[in-house]
Formats: sequence, structure tokens, C-alpha cells
Amino acid sequence: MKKTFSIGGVHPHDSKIAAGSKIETLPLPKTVFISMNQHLGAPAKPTVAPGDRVKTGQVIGEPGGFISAYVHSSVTGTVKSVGPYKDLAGNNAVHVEIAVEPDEWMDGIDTSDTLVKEIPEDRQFIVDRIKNNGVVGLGGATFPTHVKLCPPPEKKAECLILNGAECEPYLTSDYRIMLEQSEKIVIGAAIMKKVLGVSRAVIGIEENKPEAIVRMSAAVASLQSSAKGYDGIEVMVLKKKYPQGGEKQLIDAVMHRQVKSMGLPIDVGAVVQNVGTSLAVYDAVQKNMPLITNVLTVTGNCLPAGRQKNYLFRIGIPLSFIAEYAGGIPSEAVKVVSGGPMMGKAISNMEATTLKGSSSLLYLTEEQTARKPESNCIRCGKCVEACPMGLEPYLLNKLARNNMMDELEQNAIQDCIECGCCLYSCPANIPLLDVIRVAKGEVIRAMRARTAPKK
Amino acid sequence: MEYLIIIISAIFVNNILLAQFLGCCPFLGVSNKLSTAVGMSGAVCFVITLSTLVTYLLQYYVLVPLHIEFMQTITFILVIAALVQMVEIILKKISPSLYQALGIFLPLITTNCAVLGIALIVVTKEFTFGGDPHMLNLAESVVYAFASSLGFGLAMILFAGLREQIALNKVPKPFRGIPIALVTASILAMAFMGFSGMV
Amino acid sequence: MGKFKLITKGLVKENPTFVLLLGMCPTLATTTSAMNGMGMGLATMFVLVLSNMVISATAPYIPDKVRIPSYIVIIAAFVTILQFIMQAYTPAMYETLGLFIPLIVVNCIVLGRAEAFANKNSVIDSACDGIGIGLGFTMSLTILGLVREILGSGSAFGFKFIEGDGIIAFVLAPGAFLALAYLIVIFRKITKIE
Amino acid sequence: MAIQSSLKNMVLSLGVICLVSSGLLAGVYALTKAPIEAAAEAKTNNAIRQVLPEFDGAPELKTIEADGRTISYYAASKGGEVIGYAVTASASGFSGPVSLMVGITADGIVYNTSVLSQSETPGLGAKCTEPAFADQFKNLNPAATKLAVKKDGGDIDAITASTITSRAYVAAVNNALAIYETIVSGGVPDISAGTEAPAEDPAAQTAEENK
Amino acid sequence: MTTTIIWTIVAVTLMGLLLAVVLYLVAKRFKVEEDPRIDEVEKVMPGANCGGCGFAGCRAFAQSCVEAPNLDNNFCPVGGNEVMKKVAAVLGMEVTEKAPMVAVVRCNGTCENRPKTNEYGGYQSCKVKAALYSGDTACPFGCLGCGDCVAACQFGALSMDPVTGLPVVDEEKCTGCGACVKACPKNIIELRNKGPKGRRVFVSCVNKDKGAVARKACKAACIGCGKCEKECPFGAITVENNVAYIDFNKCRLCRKCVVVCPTGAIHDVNFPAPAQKPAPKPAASAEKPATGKPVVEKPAAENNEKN
Amino acid sequence: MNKVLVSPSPHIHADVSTARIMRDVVIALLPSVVVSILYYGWSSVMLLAVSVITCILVEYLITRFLMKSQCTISDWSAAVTGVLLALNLPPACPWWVAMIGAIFAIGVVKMTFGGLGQNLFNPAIAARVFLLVSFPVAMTNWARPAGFINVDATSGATLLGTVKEGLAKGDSLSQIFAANDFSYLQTLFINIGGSAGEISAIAILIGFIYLLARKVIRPHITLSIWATVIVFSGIFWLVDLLWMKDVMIYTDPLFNLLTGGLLLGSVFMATDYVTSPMSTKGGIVFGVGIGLLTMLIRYFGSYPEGVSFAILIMNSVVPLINKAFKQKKYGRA
Ligand SMILES: Cc1cc2nc3c(=O)[nH]c(=O)nc-3n(C[C@H](O)[C@H](O)[C@H](O)COP(=O)(O)O)c2cc1C
Ligand SMILES: Cc1cc2nc3c(=O)[nH]c(=O)nc-3n(C[C@H](O)[C@H](O)[C@H](O)COP(=O)(O)O)c2cc1C
Ligand SMILES: Cc1cc2nc3c(=O)[nH]c(=O)nc-3n(C[C@H](O)[C@H](O)[C@H](O)COP(=O)(O)O)c2cc1C
Ligand SMILES: Cc1cc2nc3c(=O)[nH]c(=O)nc-3n(C[C@H](O)[C@H](O)[C@H](O)CO)c2cc1C
Ligand code: SF4
Ligand code: SF4
Ligand code: SF4
Ligand code: SF4
Ligand code: FES
Repeated sequence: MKKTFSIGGVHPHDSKIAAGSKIETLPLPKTVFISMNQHLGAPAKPTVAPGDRVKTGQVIGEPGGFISAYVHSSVTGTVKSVGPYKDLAGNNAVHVEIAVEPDEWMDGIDTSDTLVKEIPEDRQFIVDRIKNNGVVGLGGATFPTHVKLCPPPEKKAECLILNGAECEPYLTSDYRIMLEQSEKIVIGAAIMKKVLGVSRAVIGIEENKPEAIVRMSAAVASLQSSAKGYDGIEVMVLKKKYPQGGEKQLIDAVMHRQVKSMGLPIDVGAVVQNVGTSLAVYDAVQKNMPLITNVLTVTGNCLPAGRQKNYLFRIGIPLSFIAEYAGGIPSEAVKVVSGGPMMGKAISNMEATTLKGSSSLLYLTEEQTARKPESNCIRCGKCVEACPMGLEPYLLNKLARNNMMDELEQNAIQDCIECGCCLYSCPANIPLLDVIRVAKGEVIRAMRARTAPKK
Repeated sequence: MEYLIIIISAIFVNNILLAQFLGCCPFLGVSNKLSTAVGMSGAVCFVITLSTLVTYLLQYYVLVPLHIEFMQTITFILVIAALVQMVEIILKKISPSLYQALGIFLPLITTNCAVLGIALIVVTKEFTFGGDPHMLNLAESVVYAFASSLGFGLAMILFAGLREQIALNKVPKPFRGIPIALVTASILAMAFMGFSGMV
Repeated sequence: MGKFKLITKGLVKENPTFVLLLGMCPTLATTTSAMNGMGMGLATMFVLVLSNMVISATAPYIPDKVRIPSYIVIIAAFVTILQFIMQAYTPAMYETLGLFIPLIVVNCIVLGRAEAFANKNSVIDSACDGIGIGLGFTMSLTILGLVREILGSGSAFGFKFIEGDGIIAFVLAPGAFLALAYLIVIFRKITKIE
Repeated sequence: MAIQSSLKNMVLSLGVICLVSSGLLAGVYALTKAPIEAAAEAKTNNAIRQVLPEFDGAPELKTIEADGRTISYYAASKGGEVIGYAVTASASGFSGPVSLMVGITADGIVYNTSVLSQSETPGLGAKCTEPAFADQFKNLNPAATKLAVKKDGGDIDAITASTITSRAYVAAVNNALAIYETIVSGGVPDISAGTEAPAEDPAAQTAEENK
Repeated sequence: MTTTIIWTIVAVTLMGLLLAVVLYLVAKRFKVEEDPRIDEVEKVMPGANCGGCGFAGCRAFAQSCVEAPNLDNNFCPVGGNEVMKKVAAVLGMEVTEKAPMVAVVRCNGTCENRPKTNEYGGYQSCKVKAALYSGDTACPFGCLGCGDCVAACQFGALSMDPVTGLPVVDEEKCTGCGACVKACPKNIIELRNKGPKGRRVFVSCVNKDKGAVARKACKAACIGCGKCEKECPFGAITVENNVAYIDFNKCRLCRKCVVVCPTGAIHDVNFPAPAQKPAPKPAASAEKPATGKPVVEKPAAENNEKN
Repeated sequence: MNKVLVSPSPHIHADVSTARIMRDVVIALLPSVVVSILYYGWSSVMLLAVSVITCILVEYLITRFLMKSQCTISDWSAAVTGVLLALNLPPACPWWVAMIGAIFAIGVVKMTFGGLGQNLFNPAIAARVFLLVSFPVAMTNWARPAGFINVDATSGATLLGTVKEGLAKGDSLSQIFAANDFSYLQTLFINIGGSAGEISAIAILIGFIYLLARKVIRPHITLSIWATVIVFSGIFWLVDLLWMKDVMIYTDPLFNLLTGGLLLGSVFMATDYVTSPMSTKGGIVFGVGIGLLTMLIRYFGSYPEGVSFAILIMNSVVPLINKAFKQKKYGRA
């Protein structure tokens, strides 16, 4: 039997419609807006001022804290403004606005196509490259990668897991890079393996991507036979089940270990990185290329077959530009989601720009996405069965609505990974996750407040 | 066997709360939370058993020889009141933790029908546990009292669990609080009728 | 407060059964018929009025620490007197109400009124208070008994108006809880007291 | 407000209250003792009168020793001759003892029965007090009737849905008949069975008086 | 008979005496530690247990009053000065009077002033909505309209106006407990001095965007133009982050600012007549947007002696 | 794009709804309904009609006029309660008994608690018990009305009732079975007497399989009830068989499984989401409890049938079970 995680999970329809579309490169618009808030943690501090000229790959924002990352210009041009600009949720964030001119790359960046297989020996060199090139996790959380690769000395990593699950329906960007950039991903994995000093790296891929499994296995085999440092890397086929890609679930599936409540993967010796992150690590380390591009899927059932696309984009391109370039928003669509349908964010402001972690423009129709009116919970237990964390969403929902903070904590609301399985499967259409997400925030805040003064 | 019959009868078949209506005030009053219900039940168990023992002795070694059985009510309640207060104080001194768990309910218990009720039933009612109708002897009395209080605890704890669940739901406004608790108690009493005839 | 008000407040605003929810055991146990309910109510009222008066008269002379035991003795004395009288003159009713006559001693209404009213007020006022609350209790028990009797046995005050039985559950334990629940709701609706 | 809680005050006040209350109680007790006893006696006499044909004066309370237990019964006489016995007997019903007063005439016929106490369910077993059921035991000749409910192969119609109570009633009557037999025969009563017809002639009564 | 009577009296009296002695000894050995004044203070509290005072319910507040050296830091917003005086009387302490406060809603983005740009489809809760995005209008600061504040108010002082889509405070019911202030994720509700006869002037907007952006989002937004700041003779108004704020301790209710505000973002309530314009400015008045309900609201409790 | 919709994730939903689940339960009940109509004829039709219509009507009236809330009859749950109640009544019981039962089920047991999902007790079961207590005569009248098909069966009494009566008389099982001409084949297809829903084991099992196939229920509760009944009665029966062969008084496991309302109760009523525990472990505890109580009542109680009481009693334990037996959580021991 193929491996998978042990608790809960759901099986939404795959809908990987754009899987067959090769990655195309998007052209550049006249202006880009590069957000200083591209990653988890403190926003970056802009280091340029209006009127400055910047080159492609030049640093324009420096880390604003320990958990933060560099931001680089994705284009060559003149800074027009530095200030608030609305993100895809309509909230203000600091963006650098640049008028685009033809590309002029920063010195030291290798823009050639040659594959560099030799892995640098110096770990510090690798980590610096990753940090200086602004690499963050591309699996969704955009957590600064260098932080994750430098666990505190008392915690020992045992296994690197490359997350190629892409368990969300519709999304195909990870799939496409696994097909088209397999070697680079494996090299990235070998680099991270080196940094972490682990002997094992597992590339987890769900069974619904057979071609990716073949290609990645071939890449691993060829690299293992042609260069050093690739031992211990394997491809693992996983059963199709959402949220396989959640790192806690992936660790459970791959290592049969469970991260304890409020713990980090490193506590059980695991480091999980997205395959896209691995590609970015390759670029950063082997080519000194900052993270200014990523792949994004434009998809949706209401989009005609020919317009299902995977694009290589530069950060800072307005979403409306992409939508326009890709043939406009279909008229049946009522919702545009950035990310997958289970965890992605609905976009209220199409003028917002792409970020390092952008992965899709997903068009959903009213029929697909409109929530049905909420009715009473019938205690069917479908949410309990679906929850991959073994929580009782129906109970959390009721406790939250009655403001019972202590009971919420006792019932482990803080463990919720916001995967959406509960809301997805509730026959009574109860907005479980909506309620849980906010209450979880409050509980975690209360827990922190409690422990903070003691330290 | 006879003790088994007494126990089953007192806990399930003739449940002190759901069939005999003794101790309804705390049943409705302090059953909001499971933890308080458990504490209250424990305290009631203790007091009922102890006071039945004492009042049984009082009845057969004081009142009957003196031919003043008609003073049952007044003497029993006095003794129970004093007993409860004494227990409270002793408990406070000996075991503060137990006092925290059970003791705080003790004052509630003096004016609880269940205690005086059981004490009176034991010395006034004939029972037919398996055999012919007869008055209970000391051992039977104490077992009966203890089992009755277990029945109290059982009903109380089930009820508290149910009420905690009700508290999470949206009960129609006019029914909130006591009315819905009474409806629940009604169905619970109906469920307990299933035990009828078991002894 | 006027004497009239003292008497009427027990009927509605401070109704011991529907508003204060006191004395639940006799309320539930003895209301299998309207007559029984009324009998229980009147018996309680007897004790309530007399003990209220005596406690009101003696309160100034009772030290705080023996307050409760003293009240209990006074109440228990009246209960026993009631027992004698009922045994002598209404033996049938005495037998029907059974255990719940001596249990008047622990009825929270009686001790509650002593604590909350009688020991702070004059003898006359305490008597009125006792009458008011007692009437309220009697009224509630009679109504509850009546409802249960009508539904459960198809009769009212013993007067049978249907053939055969009613919905027997109503004369049994579940019916007691159920009828009381709905009466409280109706009472709340009518009087708009929460 | 209240006076101080000193030891003297406490003892004094509680003592006085107890003294007065108990005195009052004792007084009322003395006053009502007679009516209470009269009421109790009236109740028994009424019950006896109900279950036996007319007799003179008050029935005589007697007891017999049987099975190590003392069983009391009433003998009623008319014109100096014992015309019948009123026997109390009970059996386990649905929710406690069903206790009957059974009147048996000197010739062994069940004259009538009356329920002394029962705690059966209202609407079900409690119907055993109603004539529809109880009248089956009027003028019943145990020799001619099979004293058992129909379900058990007897001649008595059970109360609907209350077989248990009906059985108890029948058993109590049977018990009474057994006691009657002991009374007339002086033997040991068999409380549990006793459906046979009464035996020969009344024998010496070994009952002695009490109190 | 007589023996029975005698035994009755003896037995019961003996028991009573015994009990009295035991209780006396008991009472002597175990003294009650709790301060009886806590009960007394609790009795004068309103008993709403709303937590507005910052304590876990009325009894906790009472306890803290009893323990505190003075009452300066303890104030029951529900009971107001009345109750605090009573508490002080119980404890024999002084109270410093607090001006009565009332909740005001600082958003003027009615459906008309601030058209919807998208439709919100999640759980109807401001908290949830705010966590998701900036809201279903172009103004990222304005009221979200799901009524968390209404649900938070224990006193029924808040209700949603179905026409404007904004909450309305019933100032007679509002006790100034501040629960709504805590509930609003957008920090729109503020507790302000109730003002003499309920009269007060405030800026009904919290939009921090630059003037043009704010104006585009909402016709009645404060655009941070600073006219009111210049106009105010008492220096009560400050403009910061593109939004004006009136300090209610400095404001003397002259209403000059109300007149000059080009968007009608400044509200004056409970004044008998609308603020007088010195001279009509045709261009501005023609464009002047519909303000929510500047001079409406129920008349304040007439002439309260508290001031 | 003429409308922009924004909501929190997830943005898609599984193809499930309350109404669909409830409709599936009604469908699963159809075989039993058909058998009951064929076997008991018009009286069965009438009971079903009265019960279902009253349930729906009462729910409608209460939501409309008393609660003044969204009307919920379109979720089909009232219909489920109605059908189940009707299937639980003796076929000869008068229509007004069904009506009172339906009013009690919906009006008291369901709506006073706030409607679907909020009730603590199973409405249909509670109503049946209420009727049993209130109208013991009507509810134990097993006379068999004329049906559309003619099955040759004699008396009206239920098997369990017959056995209980016989035992009370002092007969042994073999005598009773011989007198009543009992065969297992018969119980499987058509019981000789009983409420409308318990006549055919096959019909109920078809419904069970349908519910499982549609993933409406999971089998753990039902199976644990069966297992408990088999084990419990098996022990008594074996002891009886080995040591008291001539005077057997304990019925065998298969008999207990196939007679009475056990199948109906374990498949359709113990599995009611609202009134059963959430976790699998909890469900098993719940099922074992029902099985045990059923057998205790059957063997030792005064009622011949114990499933209804057993379910009702276990309903009241559900909140405690839910607290004690939680789903296994990720990363917590
Ligand atoms: C507040 C916070 C602190 C974290 N600290 C660390 C850390 O110290 N070391 C580490 O390796 N990962 C750390 N992580 C990263 C998480 O383990 C996880 O990889 C990241 O949140 C992305 O996972 P996701 O996409 O499943 O949410 C942290 C994450 C958060 C949110
Ligand atoms: C419910 C859920 C589903 C996820 N699905 C995926 C996924 O399909 N692919 C993926 O790469 N990361 C997924 N993630 C993010 C991973 O948990 C994790 O953050 C990521 O693999 C860490 O790698 P990164 O730091 O390179 O992003 C998911 C997270 C959650 C909470
Ligand atoms: C609450 C309740 C009270 C009952 N009361 C009696 C009763 O007083 N007498 C009785 O014989 N059976 C009583 N029963 C038992 C049932 O009615 C039982 O079915 C009956 O005794 C035996 O049925 P049958 O008489 O139809 O054979 C009671 C049952 C319940 C649930
Ligand atoms: C599997 C399943 C079983 C059900 N069983 C019952 C039942 O036994 N009795 C009932 O009244 N409703 C039943 N219902 C319907 C519904 O859950 C019930 O009316 C609720 O208890 C009312 O809140 C059932 C529903 C489902 C899905
Ligand atoms: S969103 Fe949270 S509660 Fe819901 S299924 Fe996922 S982990 Fe469980
Ligand atoms: S899935 Fe929905 S209806 Fe079912 S238990 Fe969970 S919250 Fe309730
Ligand atoms: S409106 Fe706000 S401040 Fe006023 S009473 Fe309500 S919650 Fe408290
Ligand atoms: S004022 Fe705040 S809490 Fe109230 S509706 Fe508006 S956003 Fe929500
Ligand atoms: S009357 Fe209060 S406990 Fe019985």
C-alpha cells in the first residue's frame, strides 16, 4: 500500500486541468510594484528611494528582523515611489514602484542555462547565498529558507523531505517544474541535504502525478551516477489525499512520526521544503540568482482548454496584467483565488501584484464556490473524520461561538493547520474554519501572553 | 443476592431523583457543570450514608424505647443538621483538598430532601426485596441509603453532562435555563423507566 | 409594602414555583392530581404562616450562630403538629402525601422565607408574607396538579370527563417534569418575568 | 438585631426553643392521640365492614403463630357466632407490596376484598382498587374458581397491561386463604400457594391476645 | 402518656442544648476570614457582570474595591458615579467623579457614501472578515457591517441600521462599558465624553489613506485636509496620518469645524439646530455628500444632574 | 466578471448536504416501509401517513409561528423521524396514538431543544417510549390487521412477548417454541408479529447496506450492538444449554438478534448522528451499552422489549462518552 498520513484527510476532485501546459515566460509590464511583505515574519525595509535606478537582481529591501528576508528588484528601471500600495486583500503594504526598462542584470548572477552539478563544500557559503538571494519557502508559507536550514544546534535534523505533493486541486506549477526542471530540483535537494548534514532526503510525490514520479526518479538516478553528493535521495510515491502536502502530514506519511502540539518539524528530525524552494535554492547557490521569479498557474473550469497556462513570472507584476495577458477573466467567474481552492486567498483587489509565493490565478464560478446557507450542525462527525489533526471542528465551532477560551485550548484548537477539510466536508455548510481560524488566533495569543512573562 | 437487589433497585429502578423526586433542588440547581455535579454527588453520598446510619440508631435505640417515634422529624433533622456541620468542620481541618472538592456543597445538603427523605423512608417503609414485605435492618438500611445516593450521583452526573451540551446549543429563548433542564429530566426519567421490574 | 401587596406578590412576581423554583420535590412528587397538589400546598402554607410568625417574634432573641438550628426546630415542631392534625382529621390525604409532609421541614421555601423575610419584619407582615407565598405555592401546585390530572387521567378534581385513561405519562415522573417545564414557559410568557 | 452569640445566649435560646417546641408538641400529641387512634381504628373497621357481611360490635383482633411469625386477623361475629374472618395479606406487586384486607366467611367463601395500601402505577396497577377488577373477588368460592389470572390459566381477568399487579392481587388473596386455613385448621399456613378449597371444620384456635 | 410527654421534652431539649454547645465551640474555633464588606459592596453593584471595569465580574470588582487603598483606579462604567458613591459610602472612601462616557461610531461610510466593490461570502462576523481582507468596499478602514459590536453589547444599546449598514448607538441605553470598543476589529468605536445635554462633536471617520485615495473610496471620508484643525479656536483638533481627531477634553462644542469640513466627516449630535454656515460655498455644497445622520439620534436624557 | 465574491478558504465544498443525507435514510427505510404496507395493509399506510404528516406539520408550525425562524422541513429530518416512529408502532394502534407520538417527537424532544441537531434524545425513540408508558394497552396490542399479501401467521403477539409470557407462566423455552411454531427462516423474511418496522430482517439489512454504501453511516455502532447481544445472550444461553437443558429460560443469540426491534433500532436509530457519540471508540462504547441494556431488560426487566429504552438511556450518556472517548489527535499521546 502506498504511504499516506494516518488521521483524517479528504479527497476533493483533482482538477489538474493545466497539467499539460508547458511553462511559458510572461512579458514585463510598464511598471512593477514589489512588495516588502513577501514572506512570513517581519517585512523587509526598503533600501531604495524614489528616483534611484535599479538593476535586475539588485537588493531593494533588507531583512526587517531575524525571521525576514531580502527582497530584490525583478526588473531594471527607475524607482518611482516607495510607499503604501494595496495588496490582494485590499490592505496597505509598503511596495516599491519601478518603471520598467530593458533587463540589465546585476554582476555576479549567472544567467546561463548550464547545469551546475557540483555542490559547494562550504556550508556557510551556501547558507549565505540562500539568505542573500532572498530564498523563502514556496510551498505556501513563504518562511525564510535560511532560518529553516539552520536549526538550533541542540536539534538534529535526520531527514530532508522535499514536498512535491501538490495536493491542492487545480495547481500544477510544482508538477510542471518537476517535469521541466527535475535535475535542478534534485541538485537543490542535495545542497540542502549538505547544509543540514543529513544522510537521507525523500521527495514525496502523490500518485496522481505519474510522469513527475518517473522524471524525478530518472533525475535522481542520473545525478547519482554522474556526480558526488547525491546518495540517500529517493522518490517516494504517496497516496492521493488532501492535505498530504501539509508538512505535519507529510512527515507522518514519510517518517511515521508526528510533530507534537506547537512543535516544529525539526523536533522529530525533519525539515520539509517545497520542490519550488529547492529550485530556488539551486538558482541561489549555483547561479547566485536571487528569488525574483516563480511559476504560476492560470486555471479554472470556466477557462477554455487553450487558456490553461503555467507562467514563469517576475515578482511585482500586477495580477490584472497577468489576467489580461492570459485572455481576460472569464465572465462566469465570480471569484479569483491566489493559491489552491482549499487554502488559497480570494483576491479582492486585482491591482495587487505577484509575490515570491504566488502560485496561481484560479477562476471559480458561482456554482463552484458560493457558500450555501448555514444550517444546524447535525453532529454527523464528518468534520471530525476529515480533520487531519484529529480535532473536533464541530465542538471548536460551538466553543468559539460561546467564547469558551479555556475549553478551546483544552480541545487543541491551536493545533489546527487551517487546511479547510472540515468546512469542505460539512453537510450543514457551517463556516467551521472561518470561526476556528479567528478563535485559534486568540487562543494562541493568550497562550503566548501566559508564557511570555515567565521567560 | 438480596443486597444486589437493593442496590439495583435503589440506583436504577427506584432512582431517588427520577422516580422518587427527592433532592430535586440541587438536581436542578447545581447540575450546570460536570465538575460541580461530581462534587455534589460525592458530598451527598457521604452525608446520606452517614446520617442514615445515625438516624437508624436514633430511631431504634432512642425513639422506639422511649415510645416517642412521632418525634422522628424533629430529631432527625436536628441530628442531620448538626452532623453536616460537624463533617464540614472536620473535613476542613483534616483534608483541605477534599473540603475544596466536596465540603463547599455541604451547607446545601442540610436542606435537601434526599437526606431526610432517605432517613425517614428507611425507618418507616416496608420493602419487598425479593422476599416478603419487611422493615430494613441496619445493614440493609445503610446499603439502601448508599445505593440511593449513588443513584442520586448517577442521575446528577448524566444530567450535568446533558446540560453542558445544552449550554453549547441555541435553545429557544423561553426554554433557556430551567425549563429545558426539566424537559431533559423528563426524558431521562422516561428512559429510566426501562429498568422497571428488574428487581 | 402594603399588606395586600405582601400577599399578592407571592402569586405572580415572586411565585415560589414558577419564578423562584423552590421546593421542587413536593412540587413534582405530589401533583398527580389537583386535589393532591392543593393539599400539599395548603399543608405547606400552614407551616409557613405559623413558623414565619413565630420566627418573626423570636428572631431578636436568637443569637446568630444558632439561628438556623433554632429555625429548624421551630419549623419541625409545626410540621409535626401538622402531621398530628392530618393524621387525626384527614387521614386519607395524609397517606397520599406520605413522606412529603415531614419533608416540609427541609422545603427551601419555608426556611428561605424565615431567613429572607420573617426575621427582619413584624409578626403581622410575616404572616401576610407567609400567606402570600403559601397561596402562590398552593396555586401553582393546584394548577400543576390540575394539568397533570386532566392530561394524565382525563379528570379534574376527581371529576372524570373522558372514558378510560389519559396520557398516563403525565401522572408518572416524566409528566411531572414535563408539565412543570411547559407551565414555567407559559408563566414566563404571560407575566414576562425572566 | 439579634443578640450576641455568647455561649450562654446560644445555649439558653436554643434550649428554650427546644423546650417550648417539644412541650407544645407533646401537648398537641396528647390532644390528638385519641382522634388519631380513632381514625386508624375507623379505617380498619371500615375496611373490615366492607369485606364481611354484617356483624355485631367491633371485630376481635386475634393473632396466630405460624411459620415463626405472628399473623394477626380479625374475627367478626354475629349473635355470638363467628361469621367470618378479615385477614390482611400482601404480595409483591409492580412497585412494592400490594396489601389487602380479605374477608372470608366461616364457610370459606371470599366475601369481598379491599386494598389497604399499594403503590402501583396510577393508571395501570393502581386500577386494582377499581370495581372493574376488584369485584371479581366478591362472593368468590375458591373451590369453584381457579384463582389465577387468565394468562396463567386461571379465571381472573387481569387489569389491562398490568399483569404483574393482578398476579400480586391474586397471590395476596391466596395468601389470605392460606391463613384462613391455618386459622380454621390450626396448622401451618403455606403462604406461597394455597389455591385448594378450604378444609373440613373449624378447629381450636391457638391464637392469644396481645396488648 | 405522661412519661411519653416528659421524654419528649427531655430528649429534644437535651439534644438542643448539646447542639448549642457544639456549635458554640465550633464557631469559636473556626472564624470566618472573608471580609464582610465584599458582600456589602457587591450588593450595591449593578450585577451585570459585564467586565467593563476590567475585573472578572462584579464580585471581583467588589473585592478589589475593598482591598484597594482608594477608589481612583476602580470605576464601574455601568453604574457610573452613582454606584461608585454608594461603594465609597460602604467603604468610607472618596471617589473622584468621572464624566459619563458614551460609545460613538466613527464611520460614516453608509451604503450610499461607500459603494460595495465586492461581495463577502464568509461567516458574518467582523472579526472573521477583518482577518480575511480589507472589506467589501474600497475603504480598508471603515465599518465592516457584520455587527460584532451589536453582539458584544449586553445592554441592547447597539443596533445595525439596515439602510446605512452602520451600527447605531442608543445613547440612553449605552452605559459606556466599552465592550463594543474591544469587539470592533477596525477600532471604529470610541468612548467619548457624553457632553453637556448629550452634545458632542467628533470626526466620524478613521481612514488613514491620503485624501484622494480616501475620497475615492468613500464620499464622506476624512481627507485629512486640515481645514478643521486651522478653524478650531481651542486647538482641540489634530490631523495625523491623514485623519483628524477631536480631543473631547478640549472641544468646547463651537461647531466651527463642522461647517468647514468639505466632506461632512465631522458629526455634531443633539444640537437643537444644524450648524450655521457663515456663507454658502456653492461648489462645495453642491457636492456635499449625504452624511449619515448628523443631527439625529434620540434626544439625550434631558438635563441630567450628573454634570 | 460581474460580481466579485470574497470569502475565506476553502473555496470549494464536497457534494454533501443535510437534506441529501436524510433523503438517503428515507430511501434506506423504503424496503421496510414496503414490507410493512404489504403485510399490514391500509392500517400501516395510515400510520405512516399520520406520523409523517404530523411530524412535518408540527415542525413547520413551530418554526413558523413559535420560533419565527427559517423553516427547516426541507431538510427531510422530520420525515425520517415520522417514518421511523410509524415503523415503531404496533400496526393496530389507533391513528391518534401515532399523532400524539409525532407531536411529542418533534414538538417536545426535537424543537424545544432548538431543532435539528440540538436534541439530546432520539425523537422517534423518545416518542415511542412516551407512548409505551402512556398508552400501554394500545401500544401492546399486537393484533394483525389485514394486509395486501397473505402470510400465514397465527397470533398477533410478538415473539419476545410470547416468550416472556410463557416464561412467567413457568414454561420452558422448548415448550414455548413448540407451541408457537417458530422458525428462523420466518424471522428473516417476515416475523410473525411486531411493529411495522420489525417484521422483515431482510428489508432492514437492505437498508443497512444502502446506508453503508452511500457512506451515510459507519457500521461500528450497529456491529458493536450485535456483537454485544450475541456475546451476552450467548453466555447465558450456553450455560443454560449445558447445565439446564430441560428448563431453559434464556433465549439464544440468533433469536435475540432477529426478533423485536433490535435490527431496526441498531441500524436506523442507534446510528442517528445527533444522538450518538462522535468518535469511533465512543460509538463502540455506546453500542456495547445499548446491547447490554437491551439484553438486561429483555432477560430481567418487565418489558419484553428493551431496545428503545436501551437507546434512550445511552442517549443520555452520550455527552459523557463524548468527553471520555475522543478522536485520536495528531501529535498528542
Ligand atoms: C512563528 C514561526 C516560527 C517558526 N520557526 C521555525 C524555526 O525556528 N525553525 C524552522 O525550521 N522552521 C520554523 N518555522 C517554519 C515552520 O516549521 C514551517 O515550515 C513554515 O511555517 C511553513 O510551513 P507550512 O507551509 O506548512 O505552514 C516557523 C514558523 C512559524 C510560523
Ligand atoms: C493544509 C496544507 C497543505 C499544504 N499543501 C502543500 C503542498 O501541496 N505542497 C507544498 O509544497 N506545500 C504544501 N503545504 C506547505 C507545507 O506544509 C510546508 O509549509 C512546505 O512544504 C514547507 O516548504 P517551504 O518552506 O519550502 O514552503 C501545505 C500546508 C498546509 C498547512
Ligand atoms: C412506568 C410503568 C409503570 C408500570 N406500572 C405497572 C403496574 O402498576 N402494574 C403492572 O402490573 N405493570 C406495570 N407496568 C408494567 C407494564 O405495563 C407491563 O407491560 C405489564 O405489566 C405486563 O404486560 P401485560 O399486562 O400486558 O401482560 C408498568 C410499566 C411501566 C413502564
Ligand atoms: C443515520 C440516521 C439515523 C437517524 N435516525 C433517527 C431516529 O432514529 N429517530 C429520529 O427521530 N430521527 C432520526 N434521524 C433523523 C435526524 O437525525 C433526527 O430527526 C434528529 O435527531 C433531529 O434532531 C436519523 C438520521 C440519520 C442520518
Ligand atoms: S481546518 Fe483545522 S479544524 Fe478544520 S480540518 Fe483542518 S486542521 Fe482540522
Ligand atoms: S460536519 Fe458539520 S454538521 Fe457534521 S458534525 Fe461537523 S459541523 Fe456538524
Ligand atoms: S454601546 Fe458599547 S459602550 Fe455602550 S453599553 Fe453597548 S457595548 Fe457598552
Ligand atoms: S463598528 Fe466595528 S464591530 Fe461594529 S459592525 Fe462596524 S466593523 Fe463591525
Ligand atoms: S424541595 Fe428542595 S431538595 Fe427537595
